[in-house]
Amino acid sequence: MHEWALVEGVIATAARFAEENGITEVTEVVVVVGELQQVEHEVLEFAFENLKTPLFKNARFVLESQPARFKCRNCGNEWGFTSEGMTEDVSEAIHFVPEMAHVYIKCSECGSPDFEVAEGRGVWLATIKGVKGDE
Amino acid sequence: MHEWALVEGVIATAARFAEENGITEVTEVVVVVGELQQVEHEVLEFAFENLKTPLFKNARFVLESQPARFKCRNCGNEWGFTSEGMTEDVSEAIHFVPEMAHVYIKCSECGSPDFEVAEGRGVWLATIKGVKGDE
Amino acid sequence: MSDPRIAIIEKRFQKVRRVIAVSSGKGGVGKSMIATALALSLKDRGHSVGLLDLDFTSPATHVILGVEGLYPEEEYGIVPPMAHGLRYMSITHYSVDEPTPLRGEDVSNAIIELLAITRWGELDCLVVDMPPGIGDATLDTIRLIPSIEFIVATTPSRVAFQSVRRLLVLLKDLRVPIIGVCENMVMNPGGYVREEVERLGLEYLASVAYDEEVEEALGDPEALRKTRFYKELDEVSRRL
Amino acid sequence: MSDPRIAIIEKRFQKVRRVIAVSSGKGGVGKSMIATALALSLKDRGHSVGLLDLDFTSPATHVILGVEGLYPEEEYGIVPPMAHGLRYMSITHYSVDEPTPLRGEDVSNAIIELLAITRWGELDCLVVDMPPGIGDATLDTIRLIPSIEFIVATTPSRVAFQSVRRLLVLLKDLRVPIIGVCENMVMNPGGYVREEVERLGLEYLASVAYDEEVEEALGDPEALRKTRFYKELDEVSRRL
Ligand SMILES: Nc1ncnc2c1ncn2[C@@H]1O[C@H](COP(=O)(O)OP(=O)(O)O)[C@@H](O)[C@H]1O
Ligand SMILES: Nc1ncnc2c1ncn2[C@@H]1O[C@H](COP(=O)(O)OP(=O)(O)O)[C@@H](O)[C@H]1O
Ligand SMILES: [Mg+2]
Ligand SMILES: [Mg+2]
Ligand SMILES: [Mg+2]
Ligand SMILES: [Mg+2]
Ligand code: NI
Ligand code: NI
Ligand SMILES: [Zn+2]
Ligand SMILES: [Zn+2]
Repeated sequence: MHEWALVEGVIATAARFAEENGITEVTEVVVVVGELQQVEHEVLEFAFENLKTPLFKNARFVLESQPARFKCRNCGNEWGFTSEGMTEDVSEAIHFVPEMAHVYIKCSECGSPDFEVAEGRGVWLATIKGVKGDE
Repeated sequence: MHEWALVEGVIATAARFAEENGITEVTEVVVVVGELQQVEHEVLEFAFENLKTPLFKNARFVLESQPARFKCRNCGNEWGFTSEGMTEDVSEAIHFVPEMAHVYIKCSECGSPDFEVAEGRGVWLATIKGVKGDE
Repeated sequence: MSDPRIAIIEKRFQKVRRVIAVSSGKGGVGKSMIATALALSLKDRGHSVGLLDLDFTSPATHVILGVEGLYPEEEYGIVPPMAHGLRYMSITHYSVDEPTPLRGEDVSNAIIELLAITRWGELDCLVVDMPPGIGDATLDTIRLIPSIEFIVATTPSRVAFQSVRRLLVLLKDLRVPIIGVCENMVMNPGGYVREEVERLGLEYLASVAYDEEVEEALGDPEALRKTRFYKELDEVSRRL
Repeated sequence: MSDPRIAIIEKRFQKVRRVIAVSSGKGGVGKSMIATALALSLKDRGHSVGLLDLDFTSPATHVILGVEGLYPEEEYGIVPPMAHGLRYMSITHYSVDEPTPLRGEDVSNAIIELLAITRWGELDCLVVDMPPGIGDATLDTIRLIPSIEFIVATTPSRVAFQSVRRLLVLLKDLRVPIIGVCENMVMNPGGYVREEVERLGLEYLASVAYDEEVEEALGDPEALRKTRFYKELDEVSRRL
């Protein structure tokens, strides 16, 4: 349910963008959902339906998944995310604060926690489409 | 003259890359020189001529300037670098450690030192070209 | 296109009347002790108070409060658990006692995440325990938390105050409100810190004595309340 | 394509026999005092010694050494100036006493720059004064400085040792050599720190007493050499 908080952010950001660009009706909002944070797409969609303001009345809410990619700063190794073998506590910690990955995940080659989350960290507003007031 | 230290790095990095890729003769090294660090192109060239190993015997040493661009994290303002009005001490400090920019330069809009050096920080090895041993 | 978390942070602080960061250029000057004591004494005075520990690599407020196994509730965001009457948020809810090797970029990201998803509800005051120095955490709280105010802690040592002076100059340059400077662990009162602070045009809030009982009281707010340290901080909180 | 500075760092340390980082999970435990005293006493013992201050947001060694206006020479890189017989490198050569608001990324970049361009020459030992916590500076020195070893400082306080334990666990996990733990500012000897350190399989290097004279000796290495503090550190350096 902290997905609601993230969707509130998406709507606030999209609304601000719309206002700054004279968009009076949003037709599409594309959100990239990074795998690391393990958010539920259904919950995001449900939250969007419930939180949307009239500006988004006819907006399509598109979710695109992005796999998480880690790149080790120590040895250069790149690898992906799997929640296999993770306890529920750990998985939850990463769900709320994806940076907890550095506490619980180590480089699969050299064991270092000093890696970059190159892709797929969390929720990201990719594009919005809409109709301008004077169109 | 600390340009020599940077060129040592360029040569070591290019040599490592050549070795890893089976390159036995380097024909071109392109180095991007960020404006912020204010390094002398002539000194870089002179250092390259003096430090180059046989691997670089016939290599062209190409320097490309990149203007420095700052982007304020506080207000979003983007602006460029000018050493105008800077004392020699400050200019030297930034020459040696470009991060000193955050000590001596402020956002031209809001006065914040919390800006990103989006481009043009320092010396960067862009590309190398060469001939493979088996060619 | 953009980070959807930033735009929602302001709303999260809509019903938080004051945000007070306890900060210092220097480590080990008592930021966490002061932040915790201030939060508790504001609460004792009948205010609704939150405590946010932003020192991710050396969190201390959970040790001072003596809490363990707390966990936020997930409800349209996350709702911080209560600890001794405070709405209490700390990375240790998630990291427990594991090392948290975070680069600045990660610290920044984690702070933005916490500020975006934490629902403080209605608070008279949120006290923020800061990490030492002038890095990502300091720059982000200044940038992101609306109308944050600073209390800056120092010890009487010249080494400490040198760093603290740097922070004070920066906050002044940025026009961030500074409530004042709290000198802590004073053994011989009457040093030069008050003078230096007043020369900067800032308020010297208190000279808090070195108090042996503080160590004994770690983990036990009831014992902490009985110390001289707490009484001196209570006097500061009374004047806030 | 790539950062040309990384590849040259190893060469810069070719003639440096030992690199010892003085570190701690916690701020204000005496890292800078210990690093400076160790460097001076190794030098007094006839070794050639360097001192590198990597605590960019609260540098302290220049205050402890009492040096000002030093400037590195530019000569095929930069050559650190001498300070009281030590090859001495600090960001304050460039920032003087201005605030240095650096994010982690900047800290990392500045460390890489310094490591790449500084020519230490031949040294028996380089002592590195680290910032507190487990952030960019700690991760980069581990990653970039060949065969670096750690001395970890703590105070007797449980709040400090909690953070220090996290750092020790991390260093152990990463198989970084730990020379041992130095307990500092001890007022009542015989606490639990030695026990905890030995339980981790690590060496407890010394119990260094709280010494009022340290503050008086700031800025004056001659005075520092006469303190009990210095003598206790000298004993540690003798065994290195
Ligand atoms: N007034 C005081 N008297 C005695 N000890 C104190 C006092 N204030 C803080 N301490 C102790 O000093 C150490 C550092 O305090 P802490 O609050 O963790 O500092 P910081 O958050 O600035 O790193 C802790 O061991 C703490 O218990
Ligand atoms: N053994 C000691 N006795 C008394 N004061 C000390 C001792 N060690 C350090 N100090 C003082 O404690 C403070 C913190 O020391 P410092 O070396 O700056 O710590 P750090 O580098 O860990 O932040 C300084 O004011 C210093 O003078
Ligand atoms: Mg603290
Ligand atoms: Mg554990
Ligand atoms: Mg220090
Ligand atoms: Mg000045
Ligand atoms: Ni959730
Ligand atoms: Ni130069
Ligand atoms: Zn690795
Ligand atoms: Zn700005």
